[in-house]
Amino acid sequence: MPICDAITLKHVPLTGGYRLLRLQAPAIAGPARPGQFVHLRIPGLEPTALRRPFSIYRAEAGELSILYKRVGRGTEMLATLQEGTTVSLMGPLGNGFPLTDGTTKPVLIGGGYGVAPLVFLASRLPRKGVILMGGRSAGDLLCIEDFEALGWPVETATEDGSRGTRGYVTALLERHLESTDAAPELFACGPDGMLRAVGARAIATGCRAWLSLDHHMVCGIGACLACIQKVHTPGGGTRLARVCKDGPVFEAREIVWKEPS
Amino acid sequence: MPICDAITLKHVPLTGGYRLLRLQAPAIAGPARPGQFVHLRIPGLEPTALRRPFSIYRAEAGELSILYKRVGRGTEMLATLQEGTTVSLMGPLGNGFPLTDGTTKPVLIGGGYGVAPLVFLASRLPRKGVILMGGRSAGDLLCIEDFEALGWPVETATEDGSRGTRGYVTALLERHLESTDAAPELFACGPDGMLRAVGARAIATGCRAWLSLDHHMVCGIGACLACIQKVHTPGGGTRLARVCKDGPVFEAREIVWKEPS
Amino acid sequence: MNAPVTPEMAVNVGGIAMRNPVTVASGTFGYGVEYAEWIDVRRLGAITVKGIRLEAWPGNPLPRHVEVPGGMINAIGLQGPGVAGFIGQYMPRLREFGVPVIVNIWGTSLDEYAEVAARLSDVPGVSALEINVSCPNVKAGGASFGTDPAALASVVAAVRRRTKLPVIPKLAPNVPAMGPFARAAVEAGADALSLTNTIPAMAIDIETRRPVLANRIGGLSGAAIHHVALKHVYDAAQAVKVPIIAMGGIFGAREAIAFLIAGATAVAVGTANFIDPTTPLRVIDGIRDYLIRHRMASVSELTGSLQT
Amino acid sequence: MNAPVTPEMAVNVGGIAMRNPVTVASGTFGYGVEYAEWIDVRRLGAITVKGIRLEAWPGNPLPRHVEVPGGMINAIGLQGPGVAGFIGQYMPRLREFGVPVIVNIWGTSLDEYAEVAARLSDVPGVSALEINVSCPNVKAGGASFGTDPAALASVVAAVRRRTKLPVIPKLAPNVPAMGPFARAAVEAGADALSLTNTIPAMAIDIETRRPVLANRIGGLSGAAIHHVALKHVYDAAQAVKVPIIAMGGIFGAREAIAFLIAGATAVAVGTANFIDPTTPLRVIDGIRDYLIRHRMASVSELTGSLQT
Ligand SMILES: Cc1cc2nc3c(=O)[nH]c(=O)nc-3n(C[C@H](O)[C@H](O)[C@H](O)COP(=O)(O)OP(=O)(O)OC[C@H]3O[C@@H](n4cnc5c(N)ncnc54)[C@H](O)[C@@H]3O)c2cc1C
Ligand SMILES: Cc1cc2nc3c(=O)[nH]c(=O)nc-3n(C[C@H](O)[C@H](O)[C@H](O)COP(=O)(O)OP(=O)(O)OC[C@H]3O[C@@H](n4cnc5c(N)ncnc54)[C@H](O)[C@@H]3O)c2cc1C
Ligand SMILES: Cc1cc2nc3c(=O)[nH]c(=O)nc-3n(C[C@H](O)[C@H](O)[C@H](O)COP(=O)(O)O)c2cc1C
Ligand SMILES: Cc1cc2nc3c(=O)[nH]c(=O)nc-3n(C[C@H](O)[C@H](O)[C@H](O)COP(=O)(O)O)c2cc1C
Ligand code: FES
Ligand code: FES
Repeated sequence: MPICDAITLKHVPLTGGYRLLRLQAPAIAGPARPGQFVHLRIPGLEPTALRRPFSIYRAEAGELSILYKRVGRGTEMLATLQEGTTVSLMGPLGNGFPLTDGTTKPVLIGGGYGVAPLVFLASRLPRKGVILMGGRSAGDLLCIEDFEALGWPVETATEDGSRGTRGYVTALLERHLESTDAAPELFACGPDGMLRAVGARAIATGCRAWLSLDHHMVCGIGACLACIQKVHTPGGGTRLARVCKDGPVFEAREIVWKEPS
Repeated sequence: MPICDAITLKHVPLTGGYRLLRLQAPAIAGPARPGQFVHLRIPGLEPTALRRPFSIYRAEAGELSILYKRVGRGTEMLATLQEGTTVSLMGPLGNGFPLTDGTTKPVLIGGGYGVAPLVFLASRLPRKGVILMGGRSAGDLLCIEDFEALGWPVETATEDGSRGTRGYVTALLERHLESTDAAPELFACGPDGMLRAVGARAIATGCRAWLSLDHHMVCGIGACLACIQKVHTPGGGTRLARVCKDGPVFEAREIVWKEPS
Repeated sequence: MNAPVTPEMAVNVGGIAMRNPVTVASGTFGYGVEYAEWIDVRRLGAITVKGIRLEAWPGNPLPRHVEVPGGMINAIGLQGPGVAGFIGQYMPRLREFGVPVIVNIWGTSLDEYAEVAARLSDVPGVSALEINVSCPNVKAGGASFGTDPAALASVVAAVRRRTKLPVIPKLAPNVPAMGPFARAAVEAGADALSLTNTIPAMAIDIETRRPVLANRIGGLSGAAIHHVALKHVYDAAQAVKVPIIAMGGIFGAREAIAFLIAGATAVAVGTANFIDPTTPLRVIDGIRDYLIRHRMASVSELTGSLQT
Repeated sequence: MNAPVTPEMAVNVGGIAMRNPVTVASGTFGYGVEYAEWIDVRRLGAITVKGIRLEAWPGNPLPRHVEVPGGMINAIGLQGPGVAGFIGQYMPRLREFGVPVIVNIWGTSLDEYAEVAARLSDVPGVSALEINVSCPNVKAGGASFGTDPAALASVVAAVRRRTKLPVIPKLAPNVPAMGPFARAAVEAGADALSLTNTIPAMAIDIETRRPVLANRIGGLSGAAIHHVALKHVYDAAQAVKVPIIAMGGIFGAREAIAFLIAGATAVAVGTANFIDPTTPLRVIDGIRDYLIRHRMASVSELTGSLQT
């Protein structure tokens, strides 16, 4: 698989401290599937710094984009990246979301930067669905126009009520599952707590939920075992899956949640 | 003494891979004397990287300039510094050259970036003299216009003969000492071999030679003892002087040269 | 005296014939197959796989790593499929690469070490056993086998008795001086030495006032440990004559060459694989370029060439 | 429950009353007077001066240092003016600062350690003796006093017998486990412990194939060693009850606070002084801010507060 030196085409701030980074990376953009990620070496960090994983937000015509939030020293440094600069990327990594066969109605649930892979997913799913989006406040709601441009209805919830329903995105999900007749299939990416809630709801409802986990990573390719997740095996046992290689997407029933500590 | 956050006013390439960096640093520029140096923290190196010492090339009207050559990872990184960026400086450090009383004729001998402090010196000495300048080739001869603007004659030597006399600057010195009637006083800054030769010649001739040593430094202020030089004491013994604090300028007779290894 | 255009890169490490002196450090290259999707692993001098004990082992809870200045601290906890799992799941693929395979083994008792060694001894494609002694000696109350020369010797001897493969103890860096350990290992039958492993370290989240790693303690690797490892390699090379595989903070040919000059016969790239998977190949090329530039006919001229 | 606006910063380290828990690491702050031109040294909790032996000592030839990733390696070689020189040249000035002075002492025999301690014992302004045991024991063939618990105990006991000042052995990091050393030191009479010193390391110039340092071997300090030191401090704090002065890679309040949480009572800023002389003051302010933010009444609440 390719390790690419990608040129930064565009790098712009969005709302709420998020940024959009567009890179020229045909070798990765070509084969990329929704839910996969790239492992990015951040220019300006010391040469011995680890790579950082970011979901693929868009991949078309040789271009690959990510959406990210400044949260620590790597993303702070990334935010200073000049257009024209070269960035080393490994990818596309991970399994990605299943693209389903069109018999179920996709319900996408995203929080914060978790909506990034869902935009890519919405663009590739065989059937339109709905996106339920949550965040602390209006600034954390990203990519609404992207979904609208794809013809997907967007429902929003913010914790502070500054846009959409006040509360968590999972409340939107509750309401949605109660009111819909179509067989829903859930696709979620966001904070751990949200994923757990979505997974629990899916199991209770009897629908499938594809959850993209956000574990800290080192190698990103399945070699170091830093990112393991205990999952059920078909035989009734469990095994330690690697989120970077066997995931990041798992069906809710597979995951053995650890006790909240 | 001040540790300044100095703003980069101008940063331009010169010939031969040298660069000029002009900084706004009134607290250091004010008290600075020729032969003193600043200890500079290079932005872009990891925050734990050591400072680098650079001679003061100019200090006037609150501005301080250095001339430097790209030789390693620190100066490579320094070369990417954008105008407007802030740089942490400690200084002015070291003893500097004596400004003499005008009874001797100053003969300045410089090689490579060693001419930088000599420009500053020429601008402050009470009496005009001559500058003998050496380098590998024409591109290594710096600041000729500076000396000419100060009304100092410039004699040059290059190893490849691309400008001035072919050979070492010390050959110019030989000739100069033979032909002059005035009581010369030497001021030299440059590679170790040049300093040794100048010192030996001064001792043989019976004139004084002020040599600015270029030892690797850590603290730059006399605390760590990384930069010591064995020197003779007036009593006939020796002591370990700190080049950063007790130097970098020593009179040729003080220095106990170690055997060339 | 013209130096050859292509210097000799092959080395023999205690019986392992390597086409060049560059392998990978155990635990940083999975079981070889993972990075085979990314680089041409057939170019490596050898492949060293992650630590294997007798039975499958789950390793530590998460978080298992933290990034720190100049490197990382890991507490993966030696998760692995056990000997049988390793042989079944990975050896077929590894054999196809046609590269010597060094299997890193561990146990919590002398018997376990010996048993793992015996089971791997006749497996086709396995070229040598690297003995990880930086793991707790359960009988001795959890102290590590690697930090007492006598305990080290007992592990090496136990493994030695049960295998004809080259035996390569991998020494721990958190010792006052490497000499006594190197000598103890060689006297007990080591064919070569690997050094060093990670340095025990700890990270604390000052906001929560908890250890960052679930295991509390982990091992520091990366650039931060290179110069410590270099001293250990030098000391070991002064103490014994067997070949040394050196590792610790190799990020390019520069560090690898320093290790060779200090006395190593081969080198292993570890943490750098995570950051740039092409590092081992860059190191191979860089060593070759260095030999050409310095007009050396063979990499063996570099080994122990330090002028002091 | 309102936390006080100004938390209590004073600590007592084995008898040294410090107005705050921040001192400087021996050898990185000269004799106090050098940095007095740059920062207000009267704000420090204590000043720890460079290692002193009986007679003046020239140290090592140049080069004495090399910059490496995450830090530096130094082989200054303990250059110093000897006890009499130190007392005459530096103590008058140091006394004026009104800050406790910790004198770092060393020797190459037990007698020398003891003699240095005795001579400093009644010097006004000297508050404590930090014993550097990471130097060669000439009688024992150059092995370090600091890497054998029995040798360590003998040095501590020898010094203890000749002084009434607080005795603070400074432990070496290149040991398998800190517990036995901490216990040996305390049983021999240590009032507090300093840890850690630099980690032995080496650098090679691959072009000349020579060691970079004239002394061949030096000590690694700086960010690279912080997490190794942190583990040692934690282990020592688990092993003994005496106060600990922690050092190794403190570049700001973050590392200092981690040391305190791990069990240190005070901290020392070393290599960072060279890069930013205001570091110790930033650390003092940063600890105070942290205490306020976390509503802690005293820095002593932080000491050993690790949740495990
Ligand atoms: C599969 C996957 C996809 C991701 N997609 C995105 C995305 O599209 N947009 C986005 O903004 N972020 C995404 N993240 C999270 C992103 O990797 C982290 O925000 C980033 O690594 C933080 O780096 P830092 O240096 O700024 O933070 P620091 O906290 O300083 O990083 C320290 C270390 O922790 C790791 N780390 C910190 N936070 C996270 C996190 N939330 N998840 C994983 N590792 C973390 C870093 O990689 C680094 O090794 C994704 C993570 C994963 C695992
Ligand atoms: C008093 C004094 C004045 C100086 N004035 C100038 C000047 O005006 N212009 C200029 O270009 N250079 C000057 N130098 C040399 C300058 O400090 C080095 O070129 C610079 O430190 C190299 O850093 P680097 O990271 O690029 O090189 P690297 O070789 O990567 O540096 C590694 C280490 O070696 C040290 N080092 C490397 N070369 C030298 C050297 N020649 N002298 C001292 N330390 C060195 C660095 O400071 C650093 O700690 C002066 C040195 C001294 C001691
Ligand atoms: C994530 C990780 C896992 C490791 N696992 C093992 C292991 O299973 N067995 C072993 O002997 N060493 C293991 N090591 C140590 C490395 O093999 C190597 O000795 C060490 O990392 C130093 O080299 P480096 O600085 O190049 O990484 C591991 C290191 C890392 C970083
Ligand atoms: C240049 C230098 C000189 C040192 N000199 C001494 C010394 O004389 N005595 C001593 O006990 N430790 C000495 N040390 C060790 C430091 O006191 C400290 O223990 C070590 O550097 C770790 O702290 P740091 O990482 O903050 O530098 C020296 C360290 C450096 C970098
Ligand atoms: S990050 Fe290495 S196995 Fe997943
Ligand atoms: S550089 Fe520290 S004493 Fe000169």
